[in-house]
Amino acid sequence: MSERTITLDVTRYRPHQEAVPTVQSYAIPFPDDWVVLDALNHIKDQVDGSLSYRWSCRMGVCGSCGMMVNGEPKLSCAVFLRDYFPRAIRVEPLSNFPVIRDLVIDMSGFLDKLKSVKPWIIREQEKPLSEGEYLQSPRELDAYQHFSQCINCMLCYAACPVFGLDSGFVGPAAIALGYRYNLDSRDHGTAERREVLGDHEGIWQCTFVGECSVVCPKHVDPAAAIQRVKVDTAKDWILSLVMPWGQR
Amino acid sequence: MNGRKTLEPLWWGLFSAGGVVAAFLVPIHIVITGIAVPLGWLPDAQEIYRHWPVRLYLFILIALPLYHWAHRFQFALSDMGMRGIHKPLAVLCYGAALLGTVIAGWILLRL
Amino acid sequence: MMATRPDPAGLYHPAMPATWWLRKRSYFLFMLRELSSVFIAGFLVVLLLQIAQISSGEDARAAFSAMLRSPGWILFHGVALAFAVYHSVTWFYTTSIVMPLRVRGRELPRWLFTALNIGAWAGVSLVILILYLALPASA
Amino acid sequence: MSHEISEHDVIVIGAGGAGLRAAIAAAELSPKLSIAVVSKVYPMRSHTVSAEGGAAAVTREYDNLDAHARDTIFGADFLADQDAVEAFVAEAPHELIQLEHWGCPWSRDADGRISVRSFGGMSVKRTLFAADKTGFHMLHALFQTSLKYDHIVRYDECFVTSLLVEDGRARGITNVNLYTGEVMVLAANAIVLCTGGGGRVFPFTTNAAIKTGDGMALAYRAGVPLKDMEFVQYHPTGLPGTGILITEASRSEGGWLKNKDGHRYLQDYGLGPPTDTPTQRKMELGPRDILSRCHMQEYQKGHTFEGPHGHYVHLDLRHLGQELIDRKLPFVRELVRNYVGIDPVYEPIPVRPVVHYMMGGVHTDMDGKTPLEGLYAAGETACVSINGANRLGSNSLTECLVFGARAGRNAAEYASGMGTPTSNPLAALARDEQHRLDSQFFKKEGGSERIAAIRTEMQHAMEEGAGIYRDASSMGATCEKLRELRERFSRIRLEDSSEVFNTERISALELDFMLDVADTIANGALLRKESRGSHTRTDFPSRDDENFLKHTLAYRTDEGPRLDYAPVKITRWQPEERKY
Ligand SMILES: Cc1cc2nc3c(=O)[nH]c(=O)nc-3n(C[C@H](O)[C@H](O)[C@H](O)COP(=O)(O)OP(=O)(O)OC[C@H]3O[C@@H](n4cnc5c(N)ncnc54)[C@H](O)[C@@H]3O)c2cc1C
Ligand code: SF4
Ligand code: F3S
Ligand code: FES
Repeated sequence: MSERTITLDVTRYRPHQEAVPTVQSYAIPFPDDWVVLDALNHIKDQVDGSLSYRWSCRMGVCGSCGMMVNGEPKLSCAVFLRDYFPRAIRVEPLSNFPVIRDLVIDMSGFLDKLKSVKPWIIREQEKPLSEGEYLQSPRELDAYQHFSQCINCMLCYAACPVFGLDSGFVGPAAIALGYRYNLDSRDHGTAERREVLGDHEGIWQCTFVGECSVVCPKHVDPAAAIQRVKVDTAKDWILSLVMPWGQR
Repeated sequence: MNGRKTLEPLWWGLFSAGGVVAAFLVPIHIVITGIAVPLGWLPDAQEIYRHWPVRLYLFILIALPLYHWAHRFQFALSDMGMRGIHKPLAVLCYGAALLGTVIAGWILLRL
Repeated sequence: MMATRPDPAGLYHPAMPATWWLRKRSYFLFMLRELSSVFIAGFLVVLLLQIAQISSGEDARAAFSAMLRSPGWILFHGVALAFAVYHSVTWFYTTSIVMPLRVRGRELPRWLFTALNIGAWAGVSLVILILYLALPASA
Repeated sequence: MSHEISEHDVIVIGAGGAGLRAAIAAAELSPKLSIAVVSKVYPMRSHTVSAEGGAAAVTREYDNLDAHARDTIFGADFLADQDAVEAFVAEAPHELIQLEHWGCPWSRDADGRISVRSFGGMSVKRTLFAADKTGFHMLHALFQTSLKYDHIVRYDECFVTSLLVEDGRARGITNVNLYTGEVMVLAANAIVLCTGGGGRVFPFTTNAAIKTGDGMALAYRAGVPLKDMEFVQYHPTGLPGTGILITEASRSEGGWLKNKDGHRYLQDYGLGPPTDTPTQRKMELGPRDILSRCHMQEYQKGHTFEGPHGHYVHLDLRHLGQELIDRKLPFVRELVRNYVGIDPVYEPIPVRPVVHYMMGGVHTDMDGKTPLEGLYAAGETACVSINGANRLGSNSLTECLVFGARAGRNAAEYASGMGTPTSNPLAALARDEQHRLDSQFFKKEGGSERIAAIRTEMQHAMEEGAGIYRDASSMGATCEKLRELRERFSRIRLEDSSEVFNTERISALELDFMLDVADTIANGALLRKESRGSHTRTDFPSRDDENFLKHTLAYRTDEGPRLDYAPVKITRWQPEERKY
């Protein structure tokens, strides 16, 4: 197989040793079918064992290998070196997040937010398991299915300027996952989730930049989820004005 | 914290309504009163503004997009680095839209 | 509950400059979309002022109309029109995302929804134009 | 240096399908219990996320528990414990419905019921699925559900380095907190190991980077035997080069395997006759061990394609049509488009056998209990055993649920009977472990061996000696090579001395574990002088029930594994010749 050499300019950051990140360049010979992650693994194994980054599945489903590749948030296991060659590739940690080390970002904030939107089935009345499954038609499944495809890769957060400006913003993936449960025919938790989704730091911060949906590798379309929650919330708000006695 | 107690659904609802009005109606009005009439391509027919249905229409045409502006403008400013003063900005912008609504109503009533 | 978190002291916090929207085309277009509201509102204020002149007498009215004929104001309206059209198109597209039309359970393709709206918009504009021309005659 | 000790009632190590299910089961037993979940990656990164095809359970009228049990035992080449299999098939439906109640987006039939599909070696359609991302959806449903229990305390990105055993009881663990580099000590009355498999001891595998057999090595070092480690499943359809899996579901939906002449070669190996629509247990729906061997024979006959990454055959989906592929196999299409650059709607997919699953693991009974008091295990890291010599596809996700729940519940019950853990004696054990880590890894000076070099050599040795076809001489060479690598490992060089997110250290610790795991595989294989399920020896080509209808148990000694054997439990299905 033909081998060419490409330059990777990788962001390095060693906490407690340096105040700001630096850039280190590596020239990497690569075969045609290598992804950016392969190059990083090559560096780690053969050139510089101190480079840190996260990865696991190398097939675009575990969500751990998100990085900025030439300024765009990407899964590094899903972008090919050949598509950037012969130019150098800039590899940086995902934007908008605090950096722990090299290419590793702090996403603990997201895990708090995820929990806050209650991403689990909430029911008024549980059906005993012995009575079997809740029936759900393919159409009812369709209603929420693509919002359930989120791999928590954080690319959308890296693309969202609102999150960049305000790390308190609940943000695209977490809202989409909350909405995914609202849309599930088995769920009764919409009102409960509204407390967080309908808060200022929830949907209302979003100015519909829409980049979150553009970069999402799983076509979750979080931008749509957020706007639709806005519509639902506004509708219910009006209803509660018109029928203040109504229990919704 | 309760979503129902903030006024954001109201402002967002008005913003959306304003956005629809602006999208469907405003361009042709710019063409008519801002370009075609001044350039003499169309007659200047301001007398129609006195019709009551037209006044109502004008009220909607003018007032709602003000909320659309207020909403977007205050967010744009805070996105451009004025996050610290987001609250006063919001008061100022929505306040201006409210004031604009009152003035528009007053002018259109007095025609 | 999470028992382990990064040590905050070691984290590097990148700062987002106020000019972030100049760094990427899509962000810039977003900002233009948001700022279109300023031109739309500006135009409507001018329209309102123009209407206000009607009750201030013929002289004031004529002076205002004359003012609008100046190249500066024509230019302003030209720019406002460009922004307004940009607003309309982006608005229809975003509406296709926010409130998709479902036909037999399937969402209408976004481009189609947008195209249909643009068609409706052209229709509405034409009706307004016709009314503008027809109403004075009927009065 | 003294360690602060965090006390919990139950510690679950691993947050994949088995670990999360165990944690929830323990949490549901009592809100008073404190359940720690320790994982080296965030839970949703666990390897369960990659599982594609589905999870088996009897949910339809036409099916019955005995049929599922028989298929499983037959597929296992009679090495499965039949009492465990019976418990497994009986609880499987309940567990999968439970997951449905927790929100898993199972694919549905028009009447709203959960859909089922065929799977290799299963006699009827009984595999539930969520498109071809079953593991992904299961893992996220479990993880998101686990968030609602406040008494589940997660230690994310913490790498467990040892089990602390005191007075013959598992009493706690040490783990490296990746964020700070410090060694933490957790104490509990019961510990559940759910650390997944170890496919990464081989060079070419469907397994994710994190699958390094840590839990097996942890138990092994704590004196617990590893069972049936010689049984390693090759999946017949991985992508050459990357090893990315093309799910068996692509064959159960009707895909064909073809050699370079376009011939559906499986019919030449007794799996025919070929039919246009799939027939259960025939042709492409045969079990994985047999299909992988057929591939190798085709290769030996010169009937395979040759590519930059070795020999391969074609998996042809073209006749299924775009509509079906998009509805039932969207992920296959996405993967093939991204990583091979072709569209399976129009072109056949190049595939070859690839290491996929470890039937063996930590020796447990049906309750998930290991011989070490207080230690439980479940999921791929455990060997109950229901998979025997060859696992049937779609049984392992279900296994994670059934035995995860059992282990979690039993551990919690055991722990609540024990009162508050007194953790003083652990301090000394923790000090020893800290010392070991410091001297061998963290503060190690000098050294010359590269981690990657040893790892690569180990992987190739395993493929050479413990691949699809095995014989005494190549296995002997592999065992020898492993001894050499173990020795060289003591001279590794670590370049990164920093404390925060030091992944080089983790790689070294993983390699340390993998060398142990590899050792048990190769030695177990060498001594099993028969062919059974996935273990095929050219020098002993037939099954030998007389001498080898028994489980291998590997115990750790300083000279390498000491092998012992335990009987297989037979209840209602007497061993017979395995023919499809
Ligand atoms: C590509 C692929 C497809 C598959 N498809 C199917 C299928 O369709 N049907 C089916 O039934 N089976 C399938 N399988 C098999 C099945 O997915 C696995 O056997 C199962 O998911 C294993 O789950 P687990 O919970 O045991 O382990 P994992 O999901 O691997 O989780 C292991 C956990 O342990 C943690 N861990 C490991 N070591 C340590 C340590 N030292 N310290 C701390 N934490 C640690 C990890 O962080 C992780 O959280 C597939 C497997 C692969 C590879
Ligand atoms: S919504 Fe998309 S981009 Fe965002 S975390 Fe989920 S998968 Fe990633
Ligand atoms: S990019 Fe951000 S602003 Fe909204 S639409 Fe997406 S969350
Ligand atoms: S490594 Fe799992 S998504 Fe890239």
